[in-house]
Amino acid sequence: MPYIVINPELCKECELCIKYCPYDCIKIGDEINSKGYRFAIFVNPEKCPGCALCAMMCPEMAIEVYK
Amino acid sequence: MPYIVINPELCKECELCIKYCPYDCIKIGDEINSKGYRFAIFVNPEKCPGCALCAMMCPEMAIEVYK
Amino acid sequence: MYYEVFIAGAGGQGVLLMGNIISYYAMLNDLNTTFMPSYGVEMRGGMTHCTVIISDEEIGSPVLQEVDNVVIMSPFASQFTTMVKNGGILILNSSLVKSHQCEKENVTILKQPFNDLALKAGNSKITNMIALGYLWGVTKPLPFDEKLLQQAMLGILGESKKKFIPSNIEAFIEGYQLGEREKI
Amino acid sequence: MYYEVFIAGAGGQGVLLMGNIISYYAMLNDLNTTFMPSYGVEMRGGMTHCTVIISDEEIGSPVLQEVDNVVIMSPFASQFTTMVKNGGILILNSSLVKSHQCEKENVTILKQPFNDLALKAGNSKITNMIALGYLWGVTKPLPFDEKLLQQAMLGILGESKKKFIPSNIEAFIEGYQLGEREKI
Amino acid sequence: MEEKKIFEKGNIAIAMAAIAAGCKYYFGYPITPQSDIPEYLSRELPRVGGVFLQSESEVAAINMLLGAAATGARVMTSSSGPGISLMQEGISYMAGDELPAVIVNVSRSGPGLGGISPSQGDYFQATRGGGHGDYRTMVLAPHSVQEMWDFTIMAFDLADKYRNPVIILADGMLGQMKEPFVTRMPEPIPYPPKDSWALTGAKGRPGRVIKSLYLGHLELEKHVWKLNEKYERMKKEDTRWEEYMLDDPEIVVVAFGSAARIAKTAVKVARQEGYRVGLLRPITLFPYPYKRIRELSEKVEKFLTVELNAGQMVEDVMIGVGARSKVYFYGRPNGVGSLPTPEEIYNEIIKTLKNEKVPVNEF
Amino acid sequence: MEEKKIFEKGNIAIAMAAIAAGCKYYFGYPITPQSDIPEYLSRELPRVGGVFLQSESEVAAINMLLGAAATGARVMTSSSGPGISLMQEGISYMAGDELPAVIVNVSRSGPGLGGISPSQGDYFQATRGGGHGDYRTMVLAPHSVQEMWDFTIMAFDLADKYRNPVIILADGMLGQMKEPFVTRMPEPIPYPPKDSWALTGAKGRPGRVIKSLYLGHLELEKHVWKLNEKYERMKKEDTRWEEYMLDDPEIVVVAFGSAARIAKTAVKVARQEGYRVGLLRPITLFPYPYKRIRELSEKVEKFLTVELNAGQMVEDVMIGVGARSKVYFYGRPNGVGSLPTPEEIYNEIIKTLKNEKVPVNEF
Amino acid sequence: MAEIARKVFSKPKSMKDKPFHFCPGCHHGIVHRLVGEAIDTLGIREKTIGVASVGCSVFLYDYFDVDVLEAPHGRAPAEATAIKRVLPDSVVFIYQGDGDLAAIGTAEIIHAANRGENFTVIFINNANYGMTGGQMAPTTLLGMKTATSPYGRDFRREGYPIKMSEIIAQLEGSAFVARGAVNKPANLNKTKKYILKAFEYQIKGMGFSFVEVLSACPTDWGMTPVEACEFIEREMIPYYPLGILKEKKVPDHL
Amino acid sequence: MAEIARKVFSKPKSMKDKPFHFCPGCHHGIVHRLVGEAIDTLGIREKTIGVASVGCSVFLYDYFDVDVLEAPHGRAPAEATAIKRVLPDSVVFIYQGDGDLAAIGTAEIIHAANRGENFTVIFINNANYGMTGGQMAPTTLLGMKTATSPYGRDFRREGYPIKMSEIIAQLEGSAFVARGAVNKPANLNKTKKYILKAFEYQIKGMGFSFVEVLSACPTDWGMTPVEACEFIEREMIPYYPLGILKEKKVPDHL
Ligand SMILES: Cc1ncc(C[n+]2csc(CCOP(=O)(O)OP(=O)(O)O)c2C)c(N)n1
Ligand SMILES: Cc1ncc(C[n+]2csc(CCOP(=O)(O)OP(=O)(O)O)c2C)c(N)n1
Ligand code: SF4
Ligand code: SF4
Ligand code: SF4
Ligand code: SF4
Ligand code: SF4
Ligand code: SF4
Ligand SMILES: [Mg+2]
Ligand SMILES: [Mg+2]
Repeated sequence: MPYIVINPELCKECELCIKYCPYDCIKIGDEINSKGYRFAIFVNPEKCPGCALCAMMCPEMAIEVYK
Repeated sequence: MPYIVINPELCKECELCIKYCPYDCIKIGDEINSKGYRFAIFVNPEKCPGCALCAMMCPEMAIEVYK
Repeated sequence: MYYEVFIAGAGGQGVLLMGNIISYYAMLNDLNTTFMPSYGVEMRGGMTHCTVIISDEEIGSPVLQEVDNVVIMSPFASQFTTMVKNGGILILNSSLVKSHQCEKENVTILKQPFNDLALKAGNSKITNMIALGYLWGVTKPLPFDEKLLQQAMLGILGESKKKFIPSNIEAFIEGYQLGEREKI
Repeated sequence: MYYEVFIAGAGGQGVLLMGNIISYYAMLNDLNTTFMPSYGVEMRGGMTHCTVIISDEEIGSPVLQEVDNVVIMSPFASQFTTMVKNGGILILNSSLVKSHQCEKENVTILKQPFNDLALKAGNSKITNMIALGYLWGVTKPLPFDEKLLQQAMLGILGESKKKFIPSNIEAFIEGYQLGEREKI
Repeated sequence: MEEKKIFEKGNIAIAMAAIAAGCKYYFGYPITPQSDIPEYLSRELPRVGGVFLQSESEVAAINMLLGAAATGARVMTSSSGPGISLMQEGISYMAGDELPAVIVNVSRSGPGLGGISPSQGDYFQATRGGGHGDYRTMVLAPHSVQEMWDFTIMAFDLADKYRNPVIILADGMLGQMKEPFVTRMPEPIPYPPKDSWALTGAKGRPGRVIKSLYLGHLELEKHVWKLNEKYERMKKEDTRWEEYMLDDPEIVVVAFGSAARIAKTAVKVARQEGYRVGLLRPITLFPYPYKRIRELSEKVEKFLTVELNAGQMVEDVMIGVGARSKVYFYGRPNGVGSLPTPEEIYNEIIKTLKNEKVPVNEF
Repeated sequence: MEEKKIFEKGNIAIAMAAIAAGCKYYFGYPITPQSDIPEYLSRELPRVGGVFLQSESEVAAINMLLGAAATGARVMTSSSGPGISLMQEGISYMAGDELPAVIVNVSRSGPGLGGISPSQGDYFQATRGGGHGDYRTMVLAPHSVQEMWDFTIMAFDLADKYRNPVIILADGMLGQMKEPFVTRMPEPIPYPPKDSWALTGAKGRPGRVIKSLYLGHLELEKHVWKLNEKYERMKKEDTRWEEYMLDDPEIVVVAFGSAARIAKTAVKVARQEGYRVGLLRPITLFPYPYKRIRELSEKVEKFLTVELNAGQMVEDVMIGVGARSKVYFYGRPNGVGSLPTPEEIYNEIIKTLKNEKVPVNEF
Repeated sequence: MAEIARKVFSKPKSMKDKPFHFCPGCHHGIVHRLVGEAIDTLGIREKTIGVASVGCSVFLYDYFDVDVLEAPHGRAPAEATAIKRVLPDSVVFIYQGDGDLAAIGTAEIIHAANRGENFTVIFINNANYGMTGGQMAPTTLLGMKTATSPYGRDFRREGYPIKMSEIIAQLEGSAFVARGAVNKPANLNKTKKYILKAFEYQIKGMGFSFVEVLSACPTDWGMTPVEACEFIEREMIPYYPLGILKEKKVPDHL
Repeated sequence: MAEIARKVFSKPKSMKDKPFHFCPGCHHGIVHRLVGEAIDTLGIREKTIGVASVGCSVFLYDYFDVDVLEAPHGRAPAEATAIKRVLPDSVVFIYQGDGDLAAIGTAEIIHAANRGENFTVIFINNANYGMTGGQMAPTTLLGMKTATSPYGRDFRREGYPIKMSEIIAQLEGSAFVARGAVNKPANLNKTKKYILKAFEYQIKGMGFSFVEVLSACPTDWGMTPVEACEFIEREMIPYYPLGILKEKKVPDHL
C-alpha cells in the first residue's frame, strides 16, 4: 500500500502539502519539533494513492513517498 | 546672391561639405591652417542657392550660410 | 544602580519587545539604558535575543559576555544558558524548554510554563508579557509603576497598537505576582 | 656616452617612429636607452612628441624638462621650442613651421624644409626619415652604420613593412648628408 | 525643532537627524545592518516633500548622490562593507569635484561577504580613501546613539564647510542598538553659500561645470594641492577627540567608536582598581589627532590600541607616537561572537602594564 | 623560453610576461594608459589557446578574474584609477576567498576622472586595501620596463604562494615608455599545488566551496586571523627593496616606482658632488620594508620621501622611522607637466640638507 | 507475496542532507530540489559547478554536493562566464534572486546573455529582497507595499516591474528562456521541465539558458505560505506570464 | 535696392565659440550642434543641465553654454536621475557613447528608463570606444576589426552587437525612443527632429526620451570621413534600422 513518511524535524508547518494533497491525507499534528514547529502528519493512509503531490510541493524535502 | 563663408581655422579637411554639396561649390584649397589642415574653400559661388547642406553636414560648424 | 538581562527565544515570540519595554521604562526613570538586539544572520526564522542594561552611570558595552539575569523562551535558544553568570538567575519557559544544561555555579534556575499560562488565560499572544512580568517580579530592575509601564508600552508599540496595552499589562501583572512569590 | 633628443609634431607625421628608431639603434649598440612618448590626452589629432635618451649608464628619468636637441616638425608643436637647453640645438621643419620663438640662450637654430625635400624626392611619406637623418648628421648620437640602421628599422616596422625600409634608408641618408654639411 | 528624548536604534537616529539637518534627498541600496535607514526615509522623506529613491545598486546610489549634490542640495546615502567598496569610484569623483554629501557606513565584517556583525575593518578604506587618486574624506566615528544623531547633523555642516564628502563610520552595534537620545541641534558650523557653484540652470549667467578632469599643463597638480590645502584646514580647524580619565596616565588606551565605548568600561574599572589608565577616543578619524597623541607620547610610556579589526588605526597611533613610546595592540577582527567584553580589554590593559605584551612599533 | 632582448613599452612587457608565466586568461576593460595590455592579449592569447575577454565593465572584469581564479587557472586583469576603484569589492572578496590572481594598475592621476599622466596617487588604495574589511594584497612596484616583465612573472608565483591577489602598481610613465628588456625567467618562487582547493567539478570527491561568508560563532574572526598570519608570513619572507648608494648616508631618499627612477639620477648627481645621499627603493609596498627603515633611522638623521602624489607612502616612512629621525616630503601630485625632474629632486635633497625644509613628522 | 514498497520520491542524490534554512513555505527550497533533480537526471554531479549569489539562496553550497563558488551580490554571471571559459566541459549554473539579477546585477546578466555564454541561470523572482528584510525589488508589483515602498510601488516614483525574461529573450545571444512557477503542482511540473531543458541546452552547447521562477516569500510578503501561492496565481502570473519565451533550434556556432 | 544677405545658418546660440577637439569628420560635432539647435529652438538654455559622460564627448562643457556635470564613465543616467528629481523644472539631458551607455553603464540606463525618469538621452553609437583608441564596444558589428577584436568580432567569442534602442523601447518606462543617423542630410534632418521631439517629451513631462545616433568614428575605423558615412549607410543601418521605435501618446501620470 502506498504511503508517505514525513520527517518531523524537517517540517516547518507550511501546510503546502496539506493544501495540495488531493485526498486530505495530511494534517498538522499537535506535537512540536525542536525548532518549535507543529509538524505535519500523515492521516488517512488508506486514501493515499502515492501521487507524491505533497512531496513535490514540500519546500523542505521532508516527505518521502513509497509505493 | 546666396553665399557661404568657411572659417579656415575651424575646418579640418573632412570633405563632408564637398561630398554633400549638390552643386560642387566647395573644394579643398591649397593653403594650410594653423592646425595643418588644407581647409575647404568656396568655389563656383554663382551656382550656390544657399541650400545649407554643406553647413548642416559640417562637423566643425565651420560654415555659415547667407541668403 | 545597575541591572542587566539577556533574553533569547525564537523569532515571533516577542523577545525583543520584552527587552524594549524594560529599556524604555528605564529611560522614563531618567536612567541610562541600552538595548542590543541580535541581528546575527541575514535570514528569518532563527533565534533572536537581546541584551538590556540599565545604569545610573554611562554604559560601556551594550553587549556582554555573561549576564546576571537570563531568560530562555524556546528550546532552540537553550544554548544561551551559558550566558548566565555564576550566581545569576536563569529563567526557562518550561512550556517549550524541556531540557537544558547549565555549567555555571550557583545559578538559580526558575522554570515557568509561560505558553501554558498564556493559553490558560486564553491569549497565546501574551506569553512574552507574562514572562516579562515574571522576570520583573523575580529580579526587580526598577520599582513597578503601572502608569510608567503603560507609557513604556505605548512608547514601544505606538498608537496603532495601543488597544493591546491593557491585556498586556494584565498579563504582566500576572507574571509579576508569580515572580514576586518566587523565593530565591 | 650620453645623448638626448626631443621630437614634436602633429599626429601622423611619424614623430614617434623617428624616436623609436634612434632608441632601437642604441639598443643594438648595447647601450641603455629610453623612449618616452607623449600620451597626454585621450583623443586624436593633436600633438605628439617623444623624448629619447641614450646612455652607457643607468638612465633615471625618461622625461626631461630641457633637452640638448629638439626637433619641431609642425607649427602646432612650436610651443615646444622651450624644451631646448641653453646652448642646445633646435631643428625646425621650415616647410610648415614658418615662425617660432625661442627664449633660450645660445641655441643653434637650424631650419630645413623637410616636407618640401620629401615632395621633391617624390614621396611625402619619407619626410620624417629625412628629418631623422638630418638630426643624426647634425647631432651624431652614434656612429652611422647602414646595416644597424636597417636592423633598427626592421625591429620597429616589423616584417610586414619591410618593403619600405630601402626608401627610408635612402631618405635618411639624404638627410644625414645634409646634416653633416651643417656647420655649427 | 523641539528637543525630545527618544528611544531608538542608532540607524534611526541617523535617519531622523538627516531630516533635521535639512536633508531632503536620499539615494541608497539595501544592505544589512543599515537597511533601517532607507526604510525609515522611504516613509518619512515623502512627508517632508523630499525624495527617497532606492537605486539599482550602490554604484548608482553614489552617482545619484553626486548628481544631487551638484545641485547644491543636502543629500545622503548609506551602506555597509561591500556596498561602500562599490562606491569608491564615485567618492573619488565627489572629492575631485568638491561636492559635499554625507555617506554613512554602518560597517559589517569582512573581507568579502564576511558577516554582518560589528567590526572596524573599514578604517583604512574610510581614512585613506579607498578610491583612486589624491583625496581625503572627513570621517566621523560616533560611539553612542546620541552621537549617531549629533554627528549626522554636524556631518552635513562639515560637508558644506569644506565642499567635501563626509563619512560617518559606525558599525552594526551602533546601528542596531537602542538607547535614549535627545533630538538636539548641535552648535551649527558655518559654511559658505552654495550659489556660486551649484548647477541649477544657467539663468542669467554663463554655463558652469562641475568636473574632476584637468588636462591642461599643471592644472591637475594645482587642483590637487588646492584640495590638499582644504585637508590641511580640516586638520587645523576640525580635528576632534574625547579624553576620558586622562589625568597623569601611565598607559593610554586609544580606541574609537564601538571599541572605545567598550574600552571606557574597562578603563573605569581599571581606574577604580588604582591603575593610572586613560582613554583617548579619536572622533574624527580623518583628520586624526596626531598632535594630541604626540603630546601624550612625551609623558606616557605605553599606548594600547584597541580595535575591532586586525590592526588598522594602530598605524595612526604609531605615526603620532613616533618611537617615543611603546605601542601595543589588541584586536578582535569582526565576526559573530568576537565583540570584546570590557573584562577582556581590562585584562589587556593589565597585561600591557605588566609587560606581558609585545609592542608592535619595534620592527 | 628563449631569452631575447626586446625594445617595447612597459605595458607590452607586462602582457608578454603574463603569457610567459603561463597565464592563459585575461579579463579586462579598456582604460588609458594601459589599453596596450588588453590589445596585445586580444591578439596573442588566442594563439596560445587562451581566452581574452573584454568585459562589460571593471566590476565584471574583477568578478571574471575571481571566477577564473577559483578554477585554479592563472589569470590577470589590468586597469587604471577609476577602474581599479570599481574593482575594490571584488578584490576584497578575492582576498577573503583566498584566490590568487594578478591585478595590474597602470595608474593615472586623480581623484575622479583626473588625468592620464603618471602619478602615484593610488598608493593608499593599493597598500591599505581600498575595499572593505580586514585584508591585504601584496603590492609590487616596478621602476623599469625590465621590472615590468620580471615582477609580472614573480607576481603570479607570489599570488599562488600565498593564495592572495597581487597588485602590480605601475603608472603611465612605466606603461608607455619603451626600453630594452630581456625576456628572462626570474628565479621561480615555489607554491603549493592548487588541486586541494580549486573548483573543477566534484569528480570522485564531495563538493567544495569557495566563499568568504562566515556566520558561525567566531568563525570569521578565525578566518581573519588566518589571513593575517599569511600577511605576517609575507612580511617575513617576501619584503623586497633596493638600496642605492646607501653607504654611510647623511640623508636617505625614499621613493618607489617612477619617482625612484627619477630620484636615482638626482642621488647619483648629489653623490658626485660629494653629498652623502642614498636611496631606499621599496619594491614591495606591502609588505613594506619598515625594518630596514628602522635600522637606517638609527644612524641617519634625515629621510626625504619623494612621491608623485600629495603624500601617501610618507606615512609608512614615518612608521618605520618612528621619531628617531626627521622625515621630509617632496610630492608632485600628478597631472600633465608635473613629473619632477632629477634637478628638482636634487634641489630638494640640498634644501633638506641645509635645513630649509620643514619635517612632516613633528606634529 | 507482500510487495515491498519502493521509494518513489525522495531528495536528489546530488544534494546534501542539511535541512534548509529557508522560512516556512519559501519556494527557494522547491527550486533547489528541482535543480538537484535535473543534475541527478543528467548524471552531471561530477562536472557541475554552481555559482551562488547573495540573497536567501547564498548557502547553495550547504545543500548541493557539487563545487560551488560564492559570487558577490549581482555578479554571478561574470564568475560563471569565466569558469565556463576556463572549463568548457564543465556544467555551470548560477542561482540568483531578483534583487541580485534584476537590480545590482543587470549589466552582468545582460552581457552574459548577449555574449551567448553557455551556462544556465536559475532566476528566482520573489518580487522583493528576501534576505535583507523585504525591500522593494525591480520586480515588485505595482501597488505592493514593501519595507522601502511603504506606500505601495508607484510607477511615477519607482517605475515598472521589470520583465527580465522578456529582456533576455530579446537578446540575440540567449538560446533558451522560460518562465515558470512552483506555486502549484501543474506549474511546478512545467518548471521542472524548463530547468531540465535549460541544463540540456547547455550540455548540447546551445548557449545561454535562463529559467525565471516566480517564487513565494511568505515572510516578507506577510502572508501564509498558502496565501503566498495564491498571490502568485492571482497577481504575479497575470503580469509575468508563464511559458517558454524562446528556444533556439540550432546552436549559433553551427 | 540691393538685398542684404541674411545669415541662414550659423552655430546655435546656446553653444560656445570653442572649436571642437574631435577628429576630422567625427559625427560628435554634428550631434552636438543638433542638441544646441534643439535648446535654441525651445528657448531652454537657462534651465538646461547637461550631464557629460566619459568618452570623446567628455568636453561637453567646453561647447555648451549651459550648466554641465561630468559623470563617471557609464553613470550619467544616475546623475541625471538625481538632478531631475531635485530640480523637476529643469531640463536635463545626458550625452553618452556606446561604451559608456551600452557596456559599463548598462544597469544605469536600463533602470533610469524603467523608472521612466523624465530626462533626455542622446546616445552616440559609433560601434567602438573612440576615446581610448578604438576598442570593441558592445555595439561593434560582427566581423569588425577593432583594437581588442583583432580577428573581427565573432559572436561565439564576443557575442552580438547589442540593440540598445530596442531594449529601451521594450521597457514600460520609456516614452520616446528613436534611432537616427547623421551620415547624410536626409538622415540628419530626421535625427534633428527626433532630438527636438525628445526634449519636447521631457518638457511635457512625458517621461524618458532616448535618441540613438549612428555615428562615424573615422579615426578608429581607419576610414576617411566620407567612407565612414558610407559605412554607416551600408553596414550599420541594415543592422540598426532607423526610425521611431516608440512614442507614448499620454504621459503615465495622467
Ligand atoms: C554589494 C552588496 N549590496 C547589498 C548587499 C545586501 N544584500 C544581501 S542579499 C540582498 C538582496 C537579496 O534579494 P534577492 O536577490 O531578491 O534574493 P532573495 O533573498 O529575495 O532570494 C542584498 C541587497 C550585499 N550583500 N552586497
Ligand atoms: C571606470 C572607467 N573605465 C574606463 C575608462 C576609460 N574610458 C574612457 S572613455 C571610454 C570609452 C569611450 O567609448 P564610448 O563611450 O563609446 O565613447 P566614444 O569615445 O566612442 O564617443 C573608456 C573605456 C574610464 N574613464 N573610467
Ligand atoms: S502522496 Fe498524494 S495522496 Fe498521498 S499524501 Fe501525498 S499528496 Fe496526499
Ligand atoms: S509541505 Fe513539508 S514543510 Fe510544509 S507542512 Fe508539509 S511536510 Fe511540513
Ligand atoms: S549652400 Fe548648398 S550649394 Fe551652397 S555651398 Fe553649401 S551645399 Fe553647396
Ligand atoms: S565639412 Fe567643415 S570641416 Fe569638413 S571640409 Fe567642409 S568646412 Fe571643412
Ligand atoms: S525571507 Fe523570503 S525568500 Fe528568504 S527564506 Fe524567507 S521566505 Fe524565503
Ligand atoms: S576618436 Fe572617433 S569618436 Fe573620438 S573624436 Fe575621433 S572620430 Fe570622433
Ligand atoms: Mg528576491
Ligand atoms: Mg563609442
